[in-house]
Amino acid sequence: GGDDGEQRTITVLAAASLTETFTTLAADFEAAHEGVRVRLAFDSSATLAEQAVGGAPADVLATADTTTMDSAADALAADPRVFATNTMVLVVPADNPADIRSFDDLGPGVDYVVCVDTAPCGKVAAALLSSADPGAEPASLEVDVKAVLAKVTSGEADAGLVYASDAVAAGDAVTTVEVPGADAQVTTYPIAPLDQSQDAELARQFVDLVLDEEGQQVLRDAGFGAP
Amino acid sequence: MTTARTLGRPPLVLLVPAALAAALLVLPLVSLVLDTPWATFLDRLGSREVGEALRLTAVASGATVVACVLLGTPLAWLLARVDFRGRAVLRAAVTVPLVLPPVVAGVALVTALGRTGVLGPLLREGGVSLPYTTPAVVIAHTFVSMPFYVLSVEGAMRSAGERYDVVAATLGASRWTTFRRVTLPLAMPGVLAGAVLAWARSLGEFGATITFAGNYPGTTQTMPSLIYTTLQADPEVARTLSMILLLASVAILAALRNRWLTTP
Amino acid sequence: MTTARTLGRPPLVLLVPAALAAALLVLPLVSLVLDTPWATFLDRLGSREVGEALRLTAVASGATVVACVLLGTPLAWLLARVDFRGRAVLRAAVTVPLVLPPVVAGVALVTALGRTGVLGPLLREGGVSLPYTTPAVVIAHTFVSMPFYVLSVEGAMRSAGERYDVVAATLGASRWTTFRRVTLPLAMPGVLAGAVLAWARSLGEFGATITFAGNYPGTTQTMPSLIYTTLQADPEVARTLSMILLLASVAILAALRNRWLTTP
Amino acid sequence: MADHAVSGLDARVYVEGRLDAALTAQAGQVVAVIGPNGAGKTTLLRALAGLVQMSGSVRVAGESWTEPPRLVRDRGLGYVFQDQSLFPHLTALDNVAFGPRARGVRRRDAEATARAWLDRLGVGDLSSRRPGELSGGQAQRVAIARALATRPALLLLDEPFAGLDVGVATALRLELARHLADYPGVALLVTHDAIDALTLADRVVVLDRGRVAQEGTPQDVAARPRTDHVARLVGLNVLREGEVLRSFSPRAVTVSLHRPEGSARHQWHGVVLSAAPHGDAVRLLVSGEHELLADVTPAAAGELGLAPGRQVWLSVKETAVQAYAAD
Amino acid sequence: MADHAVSGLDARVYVEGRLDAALTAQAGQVVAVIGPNGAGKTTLLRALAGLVQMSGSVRVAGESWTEPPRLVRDRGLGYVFQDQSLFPHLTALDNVAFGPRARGVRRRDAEATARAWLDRLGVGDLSSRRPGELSGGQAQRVAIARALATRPALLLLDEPFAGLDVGVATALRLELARHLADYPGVALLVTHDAIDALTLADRVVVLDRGRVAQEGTPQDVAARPRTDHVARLVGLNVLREGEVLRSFSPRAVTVSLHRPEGSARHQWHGVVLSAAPHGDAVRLLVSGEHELLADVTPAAAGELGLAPGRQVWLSVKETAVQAYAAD
Ligand SMILES: Nc1ncnc2c1ncn2[C@@H]1O[C@H](COP(=O)(O)OP(=O)(O)OP(=O)(O)O)[C@@H](O)[C@H]1O
Ligand SMILES: Nc1ncnc2c1ncn2[C@@H]1O[C@H](COP(=O)(O)OP(=O)(O)OP(=O)(O)O)[C@@H](O)[C@H]1O
Ligand SMILES: [Mg+2]
Ligand SMILES: [Mg+2]
Repeated sequence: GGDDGEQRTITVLAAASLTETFTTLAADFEAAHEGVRVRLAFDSSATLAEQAVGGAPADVLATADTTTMDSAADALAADPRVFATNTMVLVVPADNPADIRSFDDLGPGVDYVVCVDTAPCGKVAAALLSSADPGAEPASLEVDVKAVLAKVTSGEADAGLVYASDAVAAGDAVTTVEVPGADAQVTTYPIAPLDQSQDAELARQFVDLVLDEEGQQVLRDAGFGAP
Repeated sequence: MTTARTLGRPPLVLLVPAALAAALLVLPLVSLVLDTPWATFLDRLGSREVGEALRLTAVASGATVVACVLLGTPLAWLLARVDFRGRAVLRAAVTVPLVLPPVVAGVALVTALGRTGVLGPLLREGGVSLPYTTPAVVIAHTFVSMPFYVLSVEGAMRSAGERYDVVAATLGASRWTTFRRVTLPLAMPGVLAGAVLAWARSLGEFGATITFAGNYPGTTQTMPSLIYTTLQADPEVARTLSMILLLASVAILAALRNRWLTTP
Repeated sequence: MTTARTLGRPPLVLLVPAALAAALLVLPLVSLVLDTPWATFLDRLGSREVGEALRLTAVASGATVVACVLLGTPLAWLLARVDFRGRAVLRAAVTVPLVLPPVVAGVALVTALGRTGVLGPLLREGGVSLPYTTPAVVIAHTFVSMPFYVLSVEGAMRSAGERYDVVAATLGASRWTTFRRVTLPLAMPGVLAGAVLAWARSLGEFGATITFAGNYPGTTQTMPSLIYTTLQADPEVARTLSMILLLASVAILAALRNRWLTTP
Repeated sequence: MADHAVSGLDARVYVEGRLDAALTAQAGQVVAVIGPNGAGKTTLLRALAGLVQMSGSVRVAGESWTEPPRLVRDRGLGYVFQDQSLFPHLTALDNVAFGPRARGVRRRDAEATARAWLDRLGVGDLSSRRPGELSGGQAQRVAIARALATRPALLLLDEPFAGLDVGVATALRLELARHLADYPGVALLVTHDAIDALTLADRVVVLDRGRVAQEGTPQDVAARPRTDHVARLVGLNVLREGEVLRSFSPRAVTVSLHRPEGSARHQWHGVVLSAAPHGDAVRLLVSGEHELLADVTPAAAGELGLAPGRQVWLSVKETAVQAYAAD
Repeated sequence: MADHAVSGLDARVYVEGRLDAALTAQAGQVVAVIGPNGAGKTTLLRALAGLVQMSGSVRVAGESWTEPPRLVRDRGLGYVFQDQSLFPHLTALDNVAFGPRARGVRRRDAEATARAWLDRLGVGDLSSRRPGELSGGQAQRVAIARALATRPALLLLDEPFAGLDVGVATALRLELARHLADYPGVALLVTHDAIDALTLADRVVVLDRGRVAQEGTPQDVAARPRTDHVARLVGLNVLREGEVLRSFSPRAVTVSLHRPEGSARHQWHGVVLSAAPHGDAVRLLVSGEHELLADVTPAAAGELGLAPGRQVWLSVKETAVQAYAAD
């Protein structure tokens, strides 16, 4: 930790889907701790986990699935704790060119996109698609869920499978359609302080902020489910 | 013609930085090779996913080089030889895609040629839908690779100079004949270097491709896209895949450079 | 020297493909410009995050160009002028980073220079930790940009030929003097083109950087990294940021090309 | 002037700072262009070919090449460049065949034409060599073949015999003379050699500092040179006295070690700069008030010790001196 | 041979398919190298300079340049290239100053030297021009200045007077003669001009098809030429009869329209190829069994109608013919 009066900084590595919520939380944290700056680095969970193991100068790691968090186990200062969950929904552009009202409307002639199955969101999507087969292959396997959302909001795709939180973040740009069986495929978001932290106390405080009521409210507002 | 011996040995002041540069470029490659799980190499190579991605990569990069040569050579000639208003602007515009991060290049392509893009309605009326197709991959690759080609060829045409073009004109040659028989042959080293640059850039491209054309095995998933997506799940496998791409391209490069690019 | 008029008008067979090429390159840029939310442009430009990223981008790309020129020029000379065993291999090796998808390039750098990499222990003993620092950004940029520079300069040195090197030797010049006063000035168009290529490649780079150096505001987050990150959260903002990067680079390019690259 | 030039060349060429010359020639004429280095000879040729920014007018065979500007490729030129400018990437054969092929002749025919021209110039056996593999004189011959192979309407020869060995140069002069004799167009021949000007040309144009200093038949120019350069070229001594020029042959000059008696007007004191064989005589270059040439017999040269550095007196009889207006 | 060459040049040069020649010269000597186009003159110079792959040996001033190979830059050369090869990116001044500066002379001094040389060659006012902005002859003068400015140990001049106007060429011959007179090294001068060989050289080497065809003093070579090329160069008629060569001056030839009486041995029938003024005479080139030169007075030329195409008989008196072994 830094001396009094000096600027203290903690760095938080967070999954890309946490961009809005963690930006808000970081601002809250800075407001509550004078002289503290929170640096946020967003990327895919796998990349962040690898950076954490590689010794990246960071204090907290928050990923979008438990598998990647487990892969960073060596770098963790404490056991990871789940702070949010997410489920998949189908989104269509606001003008809904393919006229999709339910999941069953997916089919031949509809360009829909999902995550590639090497990405965490892709595993969930693959499971959903195998249980509720729409009868047509996706047009593209996007690298992450934000790419899926971008394809839908830009009108390049007729529909896409994204997290509920992403649908909320997109606001009026998309219309949400329920996916049958989504409740059975819940994604969990774990968070943990890192070994290499230079300011373990602050790191712990940030984790606490995410887990306590204030943090949970922000996450709920963004469409995440409770742990 | 001249024996190196009689011109003297290369001086240290050049050798030392050259060695440093070579080390910087070669060392990461060597450690990548050392780090590759070679045991699984052949398995991966034989997998259908990899086969499809390799095929698509070859097709896309080949088509890109062809497109660059056919379209980029005349553009380079125009920039090097013809004096017209707006030449400076066009020249800067040609260089810009170099500067765009690939993903942004993809976004730019989407806004221009995507379904809701500027030309989207026009294309739709013509019954053409580009996104999620192999032609879209080639367009994305050409967009990011062409500037390298054009810059290289324009430079070569400039340094070859107009001197022999003028001689050809005195012999009655039209500009097209002059281009074919004089300008182009004299700029050949630059054309070849440019083709290699464009080809290499195309081989490594995925950012613009994924954004504009998508990522689906067999139609739009090239090796780099496959590697990128695999990297998220299994870095080991991704390394093996990288090694496959790398070896394939080194083999081709070595063959090319020794055959065509060595003649002075 | 020669008026274009007396050589004749450019033929259609060249003008048409050139126009096509120009359209392919320019159209996406124009639609990107049209699609930019200009209202928020100035706000973004003034934000601290953007300021830091712009500064870092300028520093990194500037340092990269310097590194390419200092290290890459001797390497290009070696490849163009000196006959040594392994030249073909070295030449292929220099071209390989061109082919690597940027992320894989980052992985290669990690395996070589990372904490657990091949040179990691050596660097640690020297008290140096590269990853996640600004020097790491420069190294990543240099790694991906240098091949463009070397290829371009080597090509120029080859096409300038050894003729005047030989003349310099008859006048008593050492190889170093010859390099400085003859070889380099005659290859200058290629050196400038190479520097522009390297600079542009560095400006757009983020794949290798993020993997090797991370993506931290102020130390390793360049404009492309910021754009990439923002794209995940807010594509509109990302477009504005792209436009900032684009305009900055176009301004610099236009200034450079008109000052130095136009002289034939 | 404009009248008789309708079927030939009528040019008024102005190139900023380098040339300001008018030139007319009738069809079938060979015009020798002579003058010192930097006089503007090459500039004149390049301007006529359309390779240099010029103002003024050029009319060839009654048609204007300047209003509107005619494309270089449509001018029907044959140009032997001073530096040859052979295409470095083409063989000798392809260099020569380039012109015919560019004008639409089929490959096979163009190559036959090229081969014939290379043979005629004695370099047929080198037809598959690139310019880099030719000697200087061989390259010069290929350049001449290339210019002639297109049957041009205006032939521009910039020192075509430079670097050729004496045998080839003689043969080529003959060849060219034969070719030019029934050549319907205008030929311009830049040369530093009096023989070329005297044997090949119908007219001689003398350029000096970018202007036409003299113009006329070869005999006229040789007999009454107006510039030092021409006097040197044809081996005469020329002295300018106000508006009058006086010329006399080196053979008419008497050399003695002491001041000769007689009229003071035609005697000069000087020092021998050089002595070289010239035909059967020894030619002295003597520098004093003027630089003068004097021919003496080898016997006299030995007797008087006429080596460089020697002080001598020169004199010439009035009857041997030709006087004409300088205008 | 090796002995007397210790302080000069002793070379045995073999270049695959192009040259096989031995050459010796003493320090201070000027050697003229003559021969037809493609004979190997340039190749010889390039081999001595170390610019062409050769085998054999080169010793200069007692030191071997071939065992071990000496670097080009350490050979102390002054080379005027046949194509000038001026650095295109440097001004005339910088071109000439390049040599001194490369040898460690300070910039200011090197430039002063360069300026002096440019002035001496009459192109001082062009010192800030690039080669592309010079006329052919001006560039040639800069190239000569560049070669001389380094005070070389071996001077290689490849047709240094080609393309120079007659005034400059004369002045330059004088300048060079003066310079070479107290020049301690060996100078090789390639030329197609008899005057250069005769006035500047101490020895003449005649190359033909890559071999030394003749060697000797200029006077000797001029008087007893062994090749057609040299005969042409010095303006003699040479006939080979088995092992014996016979030479005679064109002035000794009598021209008539009908078969002259007398010995059949020295009379030939032929047709006039060309007639050109030569000094006070008219020189005819007559082609028959041999190609022969004949000088006639202008009066006789007019009287006999000696224009090209005319059939004539040539004869020469035995007393005017010099016979020598062809060996
Ligand atoms: N590109 C140029 N820019 C400026 N001046 C030039 C250029 N080219 C030639 N000159 C000058 O123009 C003048 C005429 O040049 P030109 O080449 O016509 O001479 P020339 O009569 O052909 O001489 P030479 O007998 O040496 O070939 C010279 O003084 C020369 O220095
Ligand atoms: N690079 C080369 N490759 C093969 N042959 C060559 C090459 N350069 C020259 N030659 C040949 O070698 C022979 C000798 O050439 P060189 O240049 O020495 O002649 P030269 O005596 O200088 O003639 P010139 O008077 O025409 O300059 C010529 O027949 C020429 O064609
Ligand atoms: Mg000239
Ligand atoms: Mg030669």
